[in-house]
Amino acid sequence: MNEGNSLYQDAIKQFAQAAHGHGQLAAAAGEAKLDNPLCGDRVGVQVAVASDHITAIAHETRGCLLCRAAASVMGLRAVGQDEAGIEAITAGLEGMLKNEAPVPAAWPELSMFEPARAYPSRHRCVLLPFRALLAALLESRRSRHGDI
Amino acid sequence: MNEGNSLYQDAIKQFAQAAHGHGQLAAAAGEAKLDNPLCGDRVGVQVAVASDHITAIAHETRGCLLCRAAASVMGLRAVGQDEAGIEAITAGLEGMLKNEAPVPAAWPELSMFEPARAYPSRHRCVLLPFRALLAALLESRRSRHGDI
Amino acid sequence: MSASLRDEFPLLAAAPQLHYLDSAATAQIHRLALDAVVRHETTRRANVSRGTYRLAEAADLAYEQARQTAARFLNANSADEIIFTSGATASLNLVAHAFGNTLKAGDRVLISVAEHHSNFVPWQMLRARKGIELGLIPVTASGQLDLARLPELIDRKCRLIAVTHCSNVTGARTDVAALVAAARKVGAKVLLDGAQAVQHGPQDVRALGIDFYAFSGHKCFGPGGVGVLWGKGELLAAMPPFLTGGGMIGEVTPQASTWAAPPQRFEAGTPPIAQAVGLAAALEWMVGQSWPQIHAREGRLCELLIEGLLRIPGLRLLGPEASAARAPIVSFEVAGQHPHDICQVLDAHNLALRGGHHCAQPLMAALGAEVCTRASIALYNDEADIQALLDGLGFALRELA
Amino acid sequence: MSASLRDEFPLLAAAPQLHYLDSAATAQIHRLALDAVVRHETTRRANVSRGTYRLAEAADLAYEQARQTAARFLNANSADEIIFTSGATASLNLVAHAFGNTLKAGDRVLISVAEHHSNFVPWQMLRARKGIELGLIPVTASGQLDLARLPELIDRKCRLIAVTHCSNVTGARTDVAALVAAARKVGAKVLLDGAQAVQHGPQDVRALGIDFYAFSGHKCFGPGGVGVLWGKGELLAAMPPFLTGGGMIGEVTPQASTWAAPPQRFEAGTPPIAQAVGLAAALEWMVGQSWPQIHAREGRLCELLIEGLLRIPGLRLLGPEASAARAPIVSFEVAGQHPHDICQVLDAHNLALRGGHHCAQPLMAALGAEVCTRASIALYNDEADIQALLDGLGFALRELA
Ligand SMILES: Cc1ncc(COP(=O)(O)O)c(C=O)c1O
Ligand SMILES: Cc1ncc(COP(=O)(O)O)c(C=O)c1O
Repeated sequence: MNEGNSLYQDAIKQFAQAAHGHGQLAAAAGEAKLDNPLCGDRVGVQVAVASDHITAIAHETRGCLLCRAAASVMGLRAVGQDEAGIEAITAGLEGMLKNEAPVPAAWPELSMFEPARAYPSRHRCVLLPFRALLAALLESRRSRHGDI
Repeated sequence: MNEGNSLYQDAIKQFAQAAHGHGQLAAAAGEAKLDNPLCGDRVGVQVAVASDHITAIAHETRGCLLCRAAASVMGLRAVGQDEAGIEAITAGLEGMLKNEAPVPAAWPELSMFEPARAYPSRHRCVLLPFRALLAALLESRRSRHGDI
Repeated sequence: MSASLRDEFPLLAAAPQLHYLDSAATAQIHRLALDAVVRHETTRRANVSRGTYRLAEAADLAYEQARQTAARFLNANSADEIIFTSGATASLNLVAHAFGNTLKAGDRVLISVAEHHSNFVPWQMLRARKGIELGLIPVTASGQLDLARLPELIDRKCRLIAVTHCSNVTGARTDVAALVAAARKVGAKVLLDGAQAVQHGPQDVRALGIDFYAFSGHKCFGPGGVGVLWGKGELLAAMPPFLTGGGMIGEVTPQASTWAAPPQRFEAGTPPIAQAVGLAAALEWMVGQSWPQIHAREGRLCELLIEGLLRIPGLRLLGPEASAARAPIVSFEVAGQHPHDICQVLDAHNLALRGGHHCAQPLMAALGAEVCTRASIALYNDEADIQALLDGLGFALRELA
Repeated sequence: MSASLRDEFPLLAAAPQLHYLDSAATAQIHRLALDAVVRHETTRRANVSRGTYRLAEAADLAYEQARQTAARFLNANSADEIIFTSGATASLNLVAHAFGNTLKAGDRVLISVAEHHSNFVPWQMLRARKGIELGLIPVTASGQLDLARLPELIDRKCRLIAVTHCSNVTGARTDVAALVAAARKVGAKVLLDGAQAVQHGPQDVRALGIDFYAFSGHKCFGPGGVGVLWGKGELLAAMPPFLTGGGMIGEVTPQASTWAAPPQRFEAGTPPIAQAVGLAAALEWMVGQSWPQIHAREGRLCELLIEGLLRIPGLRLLGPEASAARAPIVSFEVAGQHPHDICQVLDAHNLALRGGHHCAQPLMAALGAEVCTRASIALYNDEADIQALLDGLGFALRELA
């Protein structure tokens, strides 16, 4: 009956607490804010980019533990990735949550979200920071190339 | 099973056929058109009035047998009545249809509509000419007194 | 097949003597649709999109699966193109307001004389609100849209053609391919009012090549109180909301509000959840039926009826005589007899038919009729229903003479 | 009483372990309401107001009786003042459009900061459409409408005050008498959004002295997909239609259309017939209950809950502390804990509660909260539910710490 226990693993609480990457960049190549209109959660992401790769990331996240933990993993891991890499991670994470796909091998700490598979309404909490990052990367690409 | 039989008595068909009062007046003190928006039936009534009593009536009725028979009874009987009298007849007819009240004694031929009690959707067919007449009388009173 | 199909509809199963020939007004509900409503209300009832507890998740899942089922029924590109409304009328009003608000004075919307009031009056209202021009495609003597007149009616100012997929009075089917071709030439969008088409099988909006499709649940064996608007994703994305309130917003501040993405943008307030789930059960059942067989059968009954009617002296058939050109909806006038009286006597013979203008006054006027009697045939009807109607008409005309 | 009342709600009867504390989002359906829907669909299903056969007459009668029942539930003057809609949001949009279209630029509508988005955004849209002024009654620190501020907000340009009967977040009840008195002085009309009030008993719109009342069936133990708008007869008679289509017209010609009288004028298309009949069964049942007893009981549970909550460190109660000033809806924040996480753990303890902004972002902002957790109490709840919630919160806060 107490399925809630496994969802809130210590790893999630610790990542949320650590809030890796929390804050603002002095100069950002792209930034985006995304919110979940149904709960009012909101993630703002800024990225600096060089040669198509993320060189710095910062985020301001208002949300539940799952959202904050996901943002923290992103803050820790995103630097060095390009847009295709982040797309692959996001798709991998979504597949893990929705289709029982395995944990994306590149970012093993995402395994802490495996118990969230059972709670479809929470998937968007976990995915929100990644979607905000993708939006920020799109924005940075747009401003660099003047197109999509 | 064949309840329809009793509804379409010969009297109804004969009155509908006779169409007493069908036509137009040369000069009317009041007139009104009413329709049943759901079926497109329509009754137009004209009245001439002297000393608050109907001195002439004409109607143009487009509708089902019940509506035409009711208009025909009205065309035969309305002359000589005042507004209160028509109101009483209309209320009596409505009571007869909806509340099992007795046939209005003043107009005994309305008894031919007794079988329509069982068919609520048809009550408005029977009542439509009377309601149009009341509207015409109201109009005539308005134009005589410049008020309601 | 007839007996067994009929048995799947609880009302008909419980009334074996009833000849129900008014499915164009409301089709009877399929057992599975009713069961789905009851199951939802007794095991998964919660508000959608807002709760995280298991009951709410189950409600959410059921509701979103209903969206997917509706998308499959219409062969839509994506479930995000499916908006649940309260019915076809609400779907049509939604387009007339939300798409309508993207139009400007002088833009042209083309409808037809054959429209149900629900696809007629909303465009008159838009004309009054926005100063658009409203064009009317006339009908031929047999009630078919007179597409030969399209060239003079359509030009570059034409932004939308909104017409019925088939008439609720004559059953006449619209030549969608010709219409879409003409629309594409001038860049106009095409809306089909599918209210009458859906009870005759799943539709393929992509093959039709159209932009909007509207229908009601109660006319395709589902519950009342629910309908669908399908719209192409990019069109929906460009439209402002119509009804506003909970569930369709991004952010609300005293100054201004922002909107959620479609389909939520167009679903203000708590939607008809159990009804959508029930509708999905009906649509799912329909998708599983063998439609070539059903169509053959509906067509045969329609021909049988038309043949019988044409033998009645003084009877005038409205609409095409060839049953291939029409859905199995058959309306007629009898000289000197009012449809209400005819229907009343038919009722005494356990025949349920409707008489009146069928919410299509402009079409009635064009056909030179005030009112008519309509028999509409659905997949649960059989030859006994048709024979009973022909016999009943004989009785009625003798009784009313 | 509790056990037996709970047994009348099929979902709750089948889930004895469930602590359902989300009735403000959707109340559970009463057995009689569900039975009435099923009975209607299986014995009387037909379209209304258009057919003369017995089935159609039975459907018509049931639908019009539902209107009478709704009129009794609200103590309306006449059943003709009852409009069936698809829900409270649709009812509120109807007024914002139909009554709203009788307003002109510079007229003033007064709403409050405490409104649900469904009674907030439609007025913002009206402001954008018509150039009306939109005034906002602020709230006090405890979430009550700050009626002391009325004098500066209301003047002769004020045509309508449209506010909630009680808040869906704080439960705070509106002082209707004071509002109506102020409105009457300047000739403004008063609309109450009764969405949250109706599950706590029948209402008396005449005693309230108001002009419009809106609510949803799914929040008062009825089916989804149906709602009610009550309006004073003479006001409705003076309003143009909103949605248009079948059933609401007088005559349609290509040039123009005329309208039926209310209530039909405002019921375009096939209404939610079985849903209205189901709603009527719920309302009828409510009218037969002993409300002083139910209110005493709901109030006691509400106090018990508030007492328990106030003992939790770091917990902030939103809304009035005195339970007499509120409907039994209790929202709170816990420092450092997000409502979604709290609700998730509570769910594991079979507690159904909702966290979020509850479609009331302006109110949340005014109360200095982003999101909160809400427990709402209905007549089927009991002390075990409250105790389970207090225990569950203890578990949750330990688990999430
Ligand atoms: C062709 C057509 N369009 C629209 C409608 C309106 O459907 P509803 O009344 O379910 O909204 C109908 C049904 O009466 C119809 O036949
Ligand atoms: C105060 C209030 N008003 C309006 C609504 C809208 O009701 P519905 O979503 O049923 O249209 C709600 C329900 O969420 C509410 O709580």
